[in-house]
Amino acid sequence: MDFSTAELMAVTISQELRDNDFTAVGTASHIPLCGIRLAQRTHAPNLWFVYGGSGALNSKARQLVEMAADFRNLEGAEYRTPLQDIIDFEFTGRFTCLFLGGMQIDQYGSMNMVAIGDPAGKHIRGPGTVGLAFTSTIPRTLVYMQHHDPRLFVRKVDFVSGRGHDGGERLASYRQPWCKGPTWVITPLATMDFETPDRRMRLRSVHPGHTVEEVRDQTGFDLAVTGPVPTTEAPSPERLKIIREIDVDGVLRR
Amino acid sequence: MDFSTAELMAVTISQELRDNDFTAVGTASHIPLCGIRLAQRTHAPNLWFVYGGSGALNSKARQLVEMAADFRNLEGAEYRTPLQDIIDFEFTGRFTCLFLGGMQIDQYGSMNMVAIGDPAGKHIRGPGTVGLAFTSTIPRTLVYMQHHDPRLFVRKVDFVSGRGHDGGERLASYRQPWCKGPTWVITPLATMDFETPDRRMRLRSVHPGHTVEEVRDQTGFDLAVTGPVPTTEAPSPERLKIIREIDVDGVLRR
Amino acid sequence: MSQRRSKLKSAAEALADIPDGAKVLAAGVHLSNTPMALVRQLVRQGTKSLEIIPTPATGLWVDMLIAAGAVSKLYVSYVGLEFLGLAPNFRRAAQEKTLQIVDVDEPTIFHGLRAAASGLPFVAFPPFHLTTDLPRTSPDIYKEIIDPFTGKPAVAIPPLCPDVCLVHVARADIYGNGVSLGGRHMEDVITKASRRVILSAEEIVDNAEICRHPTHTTIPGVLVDSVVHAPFGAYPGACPGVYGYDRPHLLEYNELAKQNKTREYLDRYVHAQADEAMMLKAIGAQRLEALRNYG
Amino acid sequence: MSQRRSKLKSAAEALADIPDGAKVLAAGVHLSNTPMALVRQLVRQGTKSLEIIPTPATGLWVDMLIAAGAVSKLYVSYVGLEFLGLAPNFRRAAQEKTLQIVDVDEPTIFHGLRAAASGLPFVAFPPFHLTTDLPRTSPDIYKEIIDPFTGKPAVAIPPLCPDVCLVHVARADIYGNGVSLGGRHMEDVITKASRRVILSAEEIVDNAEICRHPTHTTIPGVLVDSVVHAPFGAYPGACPGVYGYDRPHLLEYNELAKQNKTREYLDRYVHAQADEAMMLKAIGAQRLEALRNYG
Repeated sequence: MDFSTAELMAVTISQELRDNDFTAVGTASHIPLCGIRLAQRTHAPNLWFVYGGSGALNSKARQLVEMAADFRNLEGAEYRTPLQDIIDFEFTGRFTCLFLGGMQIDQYGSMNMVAIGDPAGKHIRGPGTVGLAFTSTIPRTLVYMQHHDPRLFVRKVDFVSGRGHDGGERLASYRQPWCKGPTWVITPLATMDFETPDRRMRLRSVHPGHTVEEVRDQTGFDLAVTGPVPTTEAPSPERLKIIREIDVDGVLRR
Repeated sequence: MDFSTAELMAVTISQELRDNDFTAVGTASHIPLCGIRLAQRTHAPNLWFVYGGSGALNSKARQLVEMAADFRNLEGAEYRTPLQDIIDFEFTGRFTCLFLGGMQIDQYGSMNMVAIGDPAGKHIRGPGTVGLAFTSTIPRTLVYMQHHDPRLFVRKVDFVSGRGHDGGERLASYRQPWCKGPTWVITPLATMDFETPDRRMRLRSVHPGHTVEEVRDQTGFDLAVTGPVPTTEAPSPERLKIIREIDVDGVLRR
Repeated sequence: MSQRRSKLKSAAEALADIPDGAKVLAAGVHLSNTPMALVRQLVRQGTKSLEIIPTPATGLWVDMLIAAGAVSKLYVSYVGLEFLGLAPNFRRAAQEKTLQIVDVDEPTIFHGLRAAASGLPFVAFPPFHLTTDLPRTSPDIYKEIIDPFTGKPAVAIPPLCPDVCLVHVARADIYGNGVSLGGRHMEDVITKASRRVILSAEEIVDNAEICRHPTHTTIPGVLVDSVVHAPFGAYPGACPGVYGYDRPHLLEYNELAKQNKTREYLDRYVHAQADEAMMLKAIGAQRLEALRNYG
Repeated sequence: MSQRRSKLKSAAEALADIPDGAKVLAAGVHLSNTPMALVRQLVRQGTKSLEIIPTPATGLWVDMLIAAGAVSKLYVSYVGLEFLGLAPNFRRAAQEKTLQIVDVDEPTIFHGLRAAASGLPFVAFPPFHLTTDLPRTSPDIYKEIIDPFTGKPAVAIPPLCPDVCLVHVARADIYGNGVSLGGRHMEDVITKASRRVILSAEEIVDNAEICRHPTHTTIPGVLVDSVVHAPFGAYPGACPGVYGYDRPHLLEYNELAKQNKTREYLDRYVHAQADEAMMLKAIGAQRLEALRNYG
């Protein structure tokens, strides 16, 4: 069965989620959103999620809208989560995982949304840190990147909006005790984790049609490879069917 | 026209309130409540008030109920104030005045709701401090006492739940800058203020049928008297009529 | 594909593993929306040595648990029976020093719970509590500190973290989404502050009904561990929008409590009734239904 | 007997005395419920040197005020145009250093406003911000302190106190009681945190209608200074439960902004239109009404 990269990513994301997870998505998150709703309809019926600025808890919106804050996402929701609750769920680790990303990510999973270059000097300005500091409060940070190239995957970020695994003992002591930091990364090319002794980014699977070499070429640092790298599992027809019920307008196939 | 002491107190309270005041009443507050609603219907149409644990803002409940937290008080209200808001209004001085009282009050207006005697030793236990510390945050604390006798009006309270004017410079510096502390007292016998050079309780008016001597006898400290003491103004027929529309069951006449 | 799990349990099942010594909070303000069915079940099962963190204005449930010998420590802002006056068992226990009392006040309980709800290490107050005797008698709660931005004095108070909270609402679904008809008092803060949340509801409704009005839900199910169907679960107090309080019954409680005979009350209405269904039968359907004609 | 005072004013009257240099916050999240009619009036009247405290996720109004030359200082958590990408005028001003930027984040803005709303001198966070570069670049906002209860490190952040906030709702009465149909995002915190509150509403309703459902009111009038009747007051953004956003109009804004021609946009839609009624006429009634058929 034919599928798009976005559909593959959504299905792969769903399999990374667990029953009883509590999560949220923000702007530009069609792919994680479809993954979440697929998980709810397959192996994770007890997963709860908040849909961005709309505050919809467990939205059942009939169509994928382009703005997470769209009030149409309240359709079929169970609660209108105010920002107060969202921030409390972040601080206290009640959200078991969150989808975060950035304009730069480095080999230890630190992310940057503030500036490429020196913010005090010449730089390219980003939208701001928003919730990236929560990489140090959320049990599992799942990194979702819409692109995979050496300008995004850099050796060292120019500004630490959210810290990865390169903080040493002192910075690790500032993390909430339940927090594991970034644990997983998905891009249009591959999935990665941080399962090396020094917690560096490691290739976990390469999406169908791509190669290990290609992924390493598109990564601006030495991406760890330990042993043979499997191909990311293609979506089953059952899962694709559900994804297309959620994504009724075919946004993920554009 | 005939009126009860409770009705006299309610009308007198209404005249102490100003247009644009923002206030609240708690438990056992029929008399202040009637005073507030009378003020809204006469000289203070822009007064706002929260009715105790019901959270009703500007309640228009048809009957006086015995519990401030009664949800029937939400009838005709404009908003359901959660406790979060009430406490924020207290801290920030948005409530311009509050009706507070205690099981003891002393000559400088300090009040006690914790214990008569030594809480670490032999004592009579009170219900607890609740909101009395707000005498140091609210612009004007209006003291409402249901009785007037030497056991309530004491030289010095056994426990300071809320501070009056006896703190000295250091304690005064802990007050919010907009806070004037207790400014006015009403009892079944008289009204009092703290308009002496050393901010001691001073007799302001004696209710009809009572005398200065009687009030001083019923006060456990030397109640200041400066000049002739007027009689508290009797309620006008117009005001009594409105009070009895609010207090339709005649609770204040029992 | 697996099924979504129901959280519906009996009161006995829901409360079974609350250990002796747990920190317990029952929501509600005065005699409104207090989860009395759950509190009675706590008495029935004989849980002991509880540390009670009450809401800032409450009494009946605390007074009853004290009479049942279930309380060893109590935070106090206001513990009383509202229009009925003081809480007799609380007063007696305080005077006889049979429990540890920590005197605090309304903002301290509220902000202490909010700190727990928000994951904050402590809360900085303006220094006005220093004008009272509370920091002297509760030195573990009030610490004078310096505001790092202004250099001025401030007061730090610690988070208050209940192990379990009990909350009553008008309606809930089996996943824990609850609707209080009288709006929120501070149930949002309480449920986030507590490690476990046990929700009782007058009525269990379909999830589809909840989903029709997501902005009406006052407690999101994601915070709730157990749902208990408890008709008249706030009795003898009121459930906003559903029924009023039972005044004669409250007077009966108060009279017995004043005479130090709350044991008689508990024997009659709690211990003699194996569960809440029997308790309600003992009160009588006609009497209960009459409470719905309120206002 | 005196009459209760109406707070209803024109946008020009309501905003007239906002001085240059004021700290301003416009509520809303992304393109939802942002008080654009009031923001356009700020542009029309040429207020300057504003210090902007935005909500944690916003952009259009900030980008527009920057293009109008009205902003001198800006707190940033997320400033962008959501699905349209970055906010071009913000990016340009940041890179060219024509305004002062204070980099913070979502919880810092939220808790800073909540501290102002609650009258707290500062807020103590767990120390996780120390793992980021924010304390280094915004040292006035993040101060390392010691938790007096545990001796462990914590981070203090200051209150954020807007001089004035602008808020848009679906319905309001002339006394300022407002109802947002999409529920609350953080308007409760914003309105309590601000010295002055200016409320715009799609529809002005009778006070009696508000009083029928007190639990539906999301903003109590006691906090509100002025009420402005502003149909399509969130345009070109969405007003939850009333209308959706105007996508082609947003694209037009974005294209001009990317080309550094926002002046053209402002001339056409703001300066050339003496007020909002004329602005809406310029957009066209048919086009506006079509936005109501949303979803």
